Amino acid sequence: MENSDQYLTVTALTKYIKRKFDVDPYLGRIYLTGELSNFRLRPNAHQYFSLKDDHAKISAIMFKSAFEKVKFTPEEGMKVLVTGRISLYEASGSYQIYVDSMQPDGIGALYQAYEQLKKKLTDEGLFDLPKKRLPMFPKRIAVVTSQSGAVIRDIITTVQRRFPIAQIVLFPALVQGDKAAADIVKQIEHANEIGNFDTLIIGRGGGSIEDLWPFNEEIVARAIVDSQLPVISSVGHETDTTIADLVADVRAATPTAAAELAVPVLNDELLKINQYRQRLFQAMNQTIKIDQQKVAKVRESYIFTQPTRLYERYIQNVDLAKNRLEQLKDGYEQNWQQKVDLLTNRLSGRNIQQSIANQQQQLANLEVRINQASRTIINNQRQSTAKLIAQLDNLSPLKIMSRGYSYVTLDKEVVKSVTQLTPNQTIKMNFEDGSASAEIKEINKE
Amino acid sequence: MTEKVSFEEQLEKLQAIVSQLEQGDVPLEKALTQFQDGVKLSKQLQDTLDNAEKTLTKLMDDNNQEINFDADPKEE
Amino acid sequence: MTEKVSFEEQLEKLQAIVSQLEQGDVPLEKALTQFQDGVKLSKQLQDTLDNAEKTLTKLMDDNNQEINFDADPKEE
Amino acid sequence: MTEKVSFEEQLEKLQAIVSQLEQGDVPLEKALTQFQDGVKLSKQLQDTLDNAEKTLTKLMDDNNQEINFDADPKEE
Amino acid sequence: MTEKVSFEEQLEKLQAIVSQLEQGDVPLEKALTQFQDGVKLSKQLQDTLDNAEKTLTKLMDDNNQEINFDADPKEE
Amino acid sequence: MTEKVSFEEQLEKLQAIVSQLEQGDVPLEKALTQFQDGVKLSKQLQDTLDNAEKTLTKLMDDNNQEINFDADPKEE
Amino acid sequence: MTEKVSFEEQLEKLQAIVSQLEQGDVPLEKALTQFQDGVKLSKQLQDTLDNAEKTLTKLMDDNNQEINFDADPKEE
Repeated sequence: MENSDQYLTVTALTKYIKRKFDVDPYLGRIYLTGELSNFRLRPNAHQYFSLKDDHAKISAIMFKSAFEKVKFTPEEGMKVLVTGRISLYEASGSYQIYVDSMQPDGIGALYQAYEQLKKKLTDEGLFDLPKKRLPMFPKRIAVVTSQSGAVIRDIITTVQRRFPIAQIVLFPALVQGDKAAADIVKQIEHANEIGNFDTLIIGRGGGSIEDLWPFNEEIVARAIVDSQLPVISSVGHETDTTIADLVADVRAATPTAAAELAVPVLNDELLKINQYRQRLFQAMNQTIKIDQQKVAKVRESYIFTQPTRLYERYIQNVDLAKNRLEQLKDGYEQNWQQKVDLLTNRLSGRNIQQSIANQQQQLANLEVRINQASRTIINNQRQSTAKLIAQLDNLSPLKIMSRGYSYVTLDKEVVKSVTQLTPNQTIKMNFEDGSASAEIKEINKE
Repeated sequence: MTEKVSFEEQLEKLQAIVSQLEQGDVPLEKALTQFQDGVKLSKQLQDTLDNAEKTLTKLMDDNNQEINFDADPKEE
Repeated sequence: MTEKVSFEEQLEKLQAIVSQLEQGDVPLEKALTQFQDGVKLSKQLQDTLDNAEKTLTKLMDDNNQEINFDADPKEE
Repeated sequence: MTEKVSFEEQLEKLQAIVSQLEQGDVPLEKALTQFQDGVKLSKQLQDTLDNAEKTLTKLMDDNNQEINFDADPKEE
Repeated sequence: MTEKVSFEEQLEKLQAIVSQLEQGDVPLEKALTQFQDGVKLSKQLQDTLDNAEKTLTKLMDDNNQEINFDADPKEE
Repeated sequence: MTEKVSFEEQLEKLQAIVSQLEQGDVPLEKALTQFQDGVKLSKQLQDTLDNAEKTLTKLMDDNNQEINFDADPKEE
Repeated sequence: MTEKVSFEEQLEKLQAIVSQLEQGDVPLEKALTQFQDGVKLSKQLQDTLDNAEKTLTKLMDDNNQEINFDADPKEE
């Protein structure tokens, strides 16, 4: 009361009334149930709405900081349970409830929040994002979990049993309570920032939905989604499915299962590598054998086993032709020789010989005949001549002289008369057997 | 472990080589090369696994220091 | 060993030559040339196989590997 | 061995000569020429075949030697 | 051996002579001349034939010799 | 031997002479001349025949020799 | 032998002489002359005939001699 007037200022009165609200032990923290009215979500701001029931209505304000913790999205007409305090807003003179927390009435608020987040993330497609593949042979595994829980022990045990060469690095985190979500997110990001990890396991043991709630927080979900490292999530028991499980790349029912998913069995892998090598040798051996068989098969062809067959038929052909040529040579020679022999044999001088003999015969004959004919002619003439000579002989005048006649010739003239004579003439007296000379002594003419 | 090619990639390569060779239709020279590569890979892989040391679990503190972590056998 | 021509190509060539020669209608001079080529190819193939086998054996020895080479592996 | 004329062509020629001679009635001088040609051809053919045989035998020997005693395979 | 007149023409000539002589009505001198011609022809034919045979036999012998003792084949 | 007049013509002449002489009415001197001619002709004919026979015999010998002893053919 | 007068003319002359002498009325002188002529003629005729015969015989002898001893044939 700064003013001594009996009249109070509105401000003074209002302050007074406000004080009455503020110091009232009941109104300082009340639990109120009602329906949301005039609710219009103002993103990233204080929320102004009313709560009402059938008969009454109260204005409500929820500051941004408090509203951020609401795990579900309030809607008009929704029945809600709120906690808060009643106070007066001096500027409007209206009293209102300052809501600290709000959860849905009826079904569990956490469940509601879970369903709402799941729906939201589903709508965003977060669950459908491609899952990252887990490296089969992680060198370094980051584990975000409680430092003291059984989870890390189970994981360590399993990894050492299976694949002791993998380095496990624990990123200790609160896994329960209001700070847990932020802590988990921080460690997920931390592991990602360091970067030299192959796999990230987040996990905690079983518990109530409240216990597991951090893993249903949107920030955790988004941290998992944003993680560059593939995330194995193992939260609660197998029946519990947290949002973290849904967005993680792999979900494991138990921490042991998570470790088994994260690492192989070293001896198995060594064995496998050995087997691969063995298979390599066998496959190579087989390949060589098959190729050897192929080559051997080709080599078995008679082309290689009996290459002479390549030209044998030619040998026969050539030999045949050659033999035929030789036979033909003999044939031709014989034929020619026969022809020549035949003609040479037929070329006989016998005809000519015969002819000569005939001619000689004929010639001899002609000689005989010419001889005879000639002799005949001579003989005939001789006869004719002889006959004439005989006749002449008979007629010879000398024959008369043999009877004593003689004749006188003078100078070869027969002297027929004495008148032809003169004395002393020498005359010739011719006798038959000779002549005599005489001299005319006298002439006596008669 | 190799630098660029991860163990897993090498293993996959080895598996691929084995598969291919076992299918039998790889030309001989290529098969031989692959075979040699495969054997080499398998050796490398084996060496990698054989030579890797067993590790102790570490705890990453807020200062990015890895400190030895003794799993406390305490129930939650 | 040849550089460019693969074992399979050589084998095919060899098979083609043998087929042609087996058909018997290759002129003599050409047949001779082909036969020569064939022998050469077959030698090269054998060399390739021998080398492959050597490589295999050596690698096996190096690896102390023992394979039961199924003495009679019939494929195909 | 002739360059341009193939073994088969020579063989055909020889066979043609033989056929002609076999029909008979080839005049002496022509027959002589044909016989001479024939003998010459047959000689050439024989030479070709002999060379072929020698070549093949050598090739096969070389090849077999290599196959049988491939303990000492030579690189090409 | 004659240059222009073939063996067969000579043979025909001889044949004509023989036929004429065999008919027997050839005048003596002509018959003699023909006979002389015939004998000469026959001798020439025989000579031609002998030469031909010698040539052929030599050809064939050379060829066979080469076939039998082809240890020393001569290039043509 | 006569050049122009053939054996047969001479023979005919001789025959004509003989015929004429045989008819007997040839004057003596003419007969004598004819006789002389005849004898001369006959002698010539005889010579001709003798020569023919000699020639023939030689030729026939040659021919037979050729047939029988052609082992030693003489070049012409 | 007479030159101009043939044997037959002489014979005729002789015959004429004989005929004339036979008629008997030839004067002695003439008869003597004729007779003498006749004797002369007859002598001549006789001579002619003798010569003819001698010639004939000689020719025949020569000829026969030639036929019989033609070992030494003389060319004409």
